[in-house]
Amino acid sequence: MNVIVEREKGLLELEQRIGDLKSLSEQHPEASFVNEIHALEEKYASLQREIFGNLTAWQKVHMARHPMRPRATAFIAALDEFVELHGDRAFRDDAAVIGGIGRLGGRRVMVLAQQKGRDTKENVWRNFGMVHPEGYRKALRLMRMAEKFALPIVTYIDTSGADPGIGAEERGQSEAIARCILQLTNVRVPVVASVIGEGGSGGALAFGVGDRIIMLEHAIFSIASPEGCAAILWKDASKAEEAAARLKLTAGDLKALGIIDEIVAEPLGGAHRDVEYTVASLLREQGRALDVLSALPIERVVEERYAKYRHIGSWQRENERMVRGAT
Amino acid sequence: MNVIVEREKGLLELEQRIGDLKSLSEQHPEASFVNEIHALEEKYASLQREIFGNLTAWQKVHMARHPMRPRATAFIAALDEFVELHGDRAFRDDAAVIGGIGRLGGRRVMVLAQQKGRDTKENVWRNFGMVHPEGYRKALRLMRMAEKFALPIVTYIDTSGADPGIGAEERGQSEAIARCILQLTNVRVPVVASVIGEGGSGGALAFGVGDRIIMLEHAIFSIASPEGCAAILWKDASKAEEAAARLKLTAGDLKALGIIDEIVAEPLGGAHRDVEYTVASLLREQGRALDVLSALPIERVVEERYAKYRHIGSWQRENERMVRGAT
Amino acid sequence: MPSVTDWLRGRKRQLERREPGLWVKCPECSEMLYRKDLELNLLVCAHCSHHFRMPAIDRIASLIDGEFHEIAADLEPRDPLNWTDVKTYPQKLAADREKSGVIEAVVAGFGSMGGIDVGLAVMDFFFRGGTMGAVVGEKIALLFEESARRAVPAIVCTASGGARMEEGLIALLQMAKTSAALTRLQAARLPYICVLTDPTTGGVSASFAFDADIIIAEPKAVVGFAGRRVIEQTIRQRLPDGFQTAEFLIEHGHADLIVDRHQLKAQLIQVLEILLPGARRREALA
Amino acid sequence: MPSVTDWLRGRKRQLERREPGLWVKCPECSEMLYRKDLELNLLVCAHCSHHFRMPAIDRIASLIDGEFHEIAADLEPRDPLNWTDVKTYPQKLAADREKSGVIEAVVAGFGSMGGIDVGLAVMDFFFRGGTMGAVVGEKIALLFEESARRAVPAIVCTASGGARMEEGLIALLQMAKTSAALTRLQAARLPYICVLTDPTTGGVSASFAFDADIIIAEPKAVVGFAGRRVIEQTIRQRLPDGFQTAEFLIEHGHADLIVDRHQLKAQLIQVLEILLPGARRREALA
Ligand SMILES: [Zn+2]
Ligand SMILES: [Zn+2]
Repeated sequence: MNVIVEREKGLLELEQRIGDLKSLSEQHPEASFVNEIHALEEKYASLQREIFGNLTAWQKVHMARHPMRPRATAFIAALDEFVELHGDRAFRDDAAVIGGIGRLGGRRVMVLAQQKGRDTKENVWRNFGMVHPEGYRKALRLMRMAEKFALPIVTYIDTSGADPGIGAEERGQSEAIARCILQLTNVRVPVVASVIGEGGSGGALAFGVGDRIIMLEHAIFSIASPEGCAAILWKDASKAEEAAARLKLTAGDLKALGIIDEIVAEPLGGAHRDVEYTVASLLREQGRALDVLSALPIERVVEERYAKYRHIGSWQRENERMVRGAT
Repeated sequence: MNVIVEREKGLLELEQRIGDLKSLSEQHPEASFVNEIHALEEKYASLQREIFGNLTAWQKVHMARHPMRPRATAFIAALDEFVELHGDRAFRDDAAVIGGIGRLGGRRVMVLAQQKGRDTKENVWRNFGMVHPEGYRKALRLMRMAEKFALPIVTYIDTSGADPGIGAEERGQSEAIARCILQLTNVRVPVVASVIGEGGSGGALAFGVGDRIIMLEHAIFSIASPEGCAAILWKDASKAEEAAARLKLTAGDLKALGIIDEIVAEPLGGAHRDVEYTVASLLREQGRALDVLSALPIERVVEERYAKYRHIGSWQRENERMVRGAT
Repeated sequence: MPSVTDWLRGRKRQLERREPGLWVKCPECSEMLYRKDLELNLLVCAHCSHHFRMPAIDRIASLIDGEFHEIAADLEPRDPLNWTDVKTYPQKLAADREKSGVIEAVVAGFGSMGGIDVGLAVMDFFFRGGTMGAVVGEKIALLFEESARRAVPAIVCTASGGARMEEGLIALLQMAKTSAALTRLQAARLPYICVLTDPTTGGVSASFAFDADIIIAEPKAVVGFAGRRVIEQTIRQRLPDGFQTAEFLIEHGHADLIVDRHQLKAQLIQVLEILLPGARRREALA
Repeated sequence: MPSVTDWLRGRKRQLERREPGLWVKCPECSEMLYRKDLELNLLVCAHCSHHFRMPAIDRIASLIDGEFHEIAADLEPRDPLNWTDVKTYPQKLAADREKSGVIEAVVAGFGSMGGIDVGLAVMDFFFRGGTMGAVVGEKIALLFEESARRAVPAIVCTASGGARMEEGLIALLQMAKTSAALTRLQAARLPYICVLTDPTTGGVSASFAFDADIIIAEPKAVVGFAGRRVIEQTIRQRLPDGFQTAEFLIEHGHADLIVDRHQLKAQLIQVLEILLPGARRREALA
């Protein structure tokens, strides 16, 4: 069960009661419910702050997986223009990836997005946002097209990770992910990547290498799912909550580590509480990043991207450890 | 039934009788069979000249399809070195294509070959030399590798054509063939293509664009199989022999049309009568072509290749026809 | 419908002779359609949206803003193999010129589309089944080269039974000729869009058609390398419905999008405007 | 076996302590093997050819002619996430240093192979399951950059459980770091050969491993992205035998060739001699 959905229940009940009271007061203007409504609204606001004011890593994991969370399609729908381009030209069109050309606030862009479904039927079609090799290969084809036509690349990341299935291994998902990452490290157009929900493992990174990495406030970006991590390290999946905390997978943690560039605030209660606001905020931030990058010579953009990735991760010399006596 | 195999039967009988007589004369040195042997040998030689001295197009089609005809592996085996490289990196390794790096008379080369089987089992494995999309994609990968490492490309063509099956269409053989042709038209290394057996349709052309096109004397290179052509134009596959003659698919016809560059002579009776000689002859010719091309700047090689293909096929102006009164 | 040049009008008059009947039966829904209405509806059935095969001239008129400057208009095939089957090759060509109103299976030239200068070649299935011989190859190659020279995108609408048998290997090698010319356009980083229309098979599908940057297919268009009958004879079973259709192409990853004929011009303009950094537009005439 | 540098000899002595038993049981054929014989046979079972997992140091000794000049030898991880699970990250690292005789999961450097100068990195599964953190990423990146600078080919022998959990997203991003560095080698058109050894999975397989020009796999090596157990738990069925093995890779088109460990050095030399126009060879020492 999603812990955020659980915690929302009380809120939704209150919302319902406030709504009922409001329509009652409209039907009976003679009776005054002003005080009652006010009291409930105060209670609602304080409960909301209590629940959402300071989410733990584990709660953010569930926020990122919230069934009502806006999908990539919500952001794509807000572009000025979008023409979806299908297919890897070899095997299949993967519905877990939406790719195409369009305009973001007037700017020409190539869009590459990972798309989860909203209901069971769409999730089966979209493979729950788990990209198959042909989805990465579609993305790779479009990255090359973006380079050919000097279209900056904008990505939306929302996947629990690569597909753990037979077909994905048979058709070489390792190679497919590797080629996307390689291409993004030196594609000669600006790349702005945004994590909007779950950014899981290599599957996310295939769309997550760029000049600016933006995360929604409650999105996560992680080497592995907390459950997977706990299973590996503690041999105990129930330690997932502890793993989530240790993995430093929240936007705040990753900004502090210097790995991501921007955090886009979500409405109190999460992106799904005000999709329009969330979408507009992220698009504004993406547009800003594109403007900064487009003003630079592309050689410099690619060089700075190289330097950035080249310097991720620090180390010490053997003798430093010896001196400090650390073991 | 293969018409060449039919015609060979009398020859093989004579061969047998000569052999028998020779071993008899070894066992019985007292009896002299010299005259008998000599007579049979004369008969054999004259029959051979009669059968093979002037093959029709239709007979050459059957020679090209002869079950004992040397396959690409015979030529590859005669290279100084060969390291087979497998796979398209996406779907499957296609056994109808053998690709790899090696040395031809000391020269570094990338080899791309279409391979038919020798027996039923090998033919099932090799798909009778009909290349699947992943076979073309393996070849495409290796063409790019050849360009990266400045390895001249040597191809061996021996296919009845592309695979007329469901999977081949599902996985986009049109696109796969198109990409190979496109790549060969401007790959920045010399390309020497050789038709060793059947050169059928687009499937052959995917390996058949290059700076020098060499054909074995009895190989064919055709827009379609004579049977297919007859079925389309006469609605009558039994007109295949006539179609073969009209299609100008023999090495001699194509040299006269200026479409191929060299013809390598086969032993009387066909390549399979002396595989070693045939292989050595073709490799020598390929080596010569490589030496000529390698001595030129690659820009010039690619330009000349462009000019060559750009000028294949002539036309007339509408008014020329009007003037001549042709309809 | 946008205006066409005198040349096109002349050709169109020729065409009007080709099928005198006033009514046409839709092969998909069997509805009887009034020819004039059908042509005004871009040869799309008003009842079931079936896309009829479209002559090159109608296609050009439906896509180009105004004037269309045809290139290599007067090229005609020679008869390199002295071909005869039931008829001679020149006899067949003459009959097809008469029937189709075009003098070869492709019409190529330059014009503007929503104010964007483009090179456009349209194949005509009514001429020798849209097959590619030396002249088709030449015109397509010229289109690519000339588009590169003018720095404009190229669009090709395909409709073809493949390479033209009567020109033998010379026809097959047009696959290489057109591909070679395409590399000029690619080197100039100019967009090349292919519109696959019913049917596109053989040597055309396996060369410039699938080399495009963006591949658009008309609804239900049949596109593939091997013909349906050949495959059925080989595998000895009936192919599933929808095999090798535009929808099949999308499912299997081979085309970018399916566009209804009524939206085609607008869709092409939109794609070009996004792909071209500062789309070289003339004052829109459409 | 070829001679090794003092450094390697020193490390090797350290290693000799690691498993004191004289006899080893082959997990494939259950034959009892005398450890000394097994090591002389490059850790390949003489009975069934089972390839045992090979420590980086033995691998280097088996491939390099003579001296091996290690780079970044003294780099050690920091603890960026202050990680603790059942132990702290520094505790785990210390234990693995002791156990494996190496100070990180990859050893990288330069030497010659049949007289050809090469960059070589070898991963060591006995250190943290060959997982990639910042130090592994750094050494691989340095290898690519430095190979490009020296104009020599690079060879990487992989053995890895993927990105290292204890370094979190920093570890995952080493996939991008190593890929970025690889582009330098590619731009210089120098060969990069990857040798996949048992096991190679996760973030290593999905980055530099499968970006190689030539991909060689050791017989029966398990290579894939997702682990076998994870897949079986997800699809709720047992995977077929041979799934994700080297032979599976060849069948599905993902590897160029399978090479027995005894032929590996000769095969690498042959490939390099063909790929390099005028192989920069030193006097062969092997
Ligand atoms: Zn209809
Ligand atoms: Zn054993």
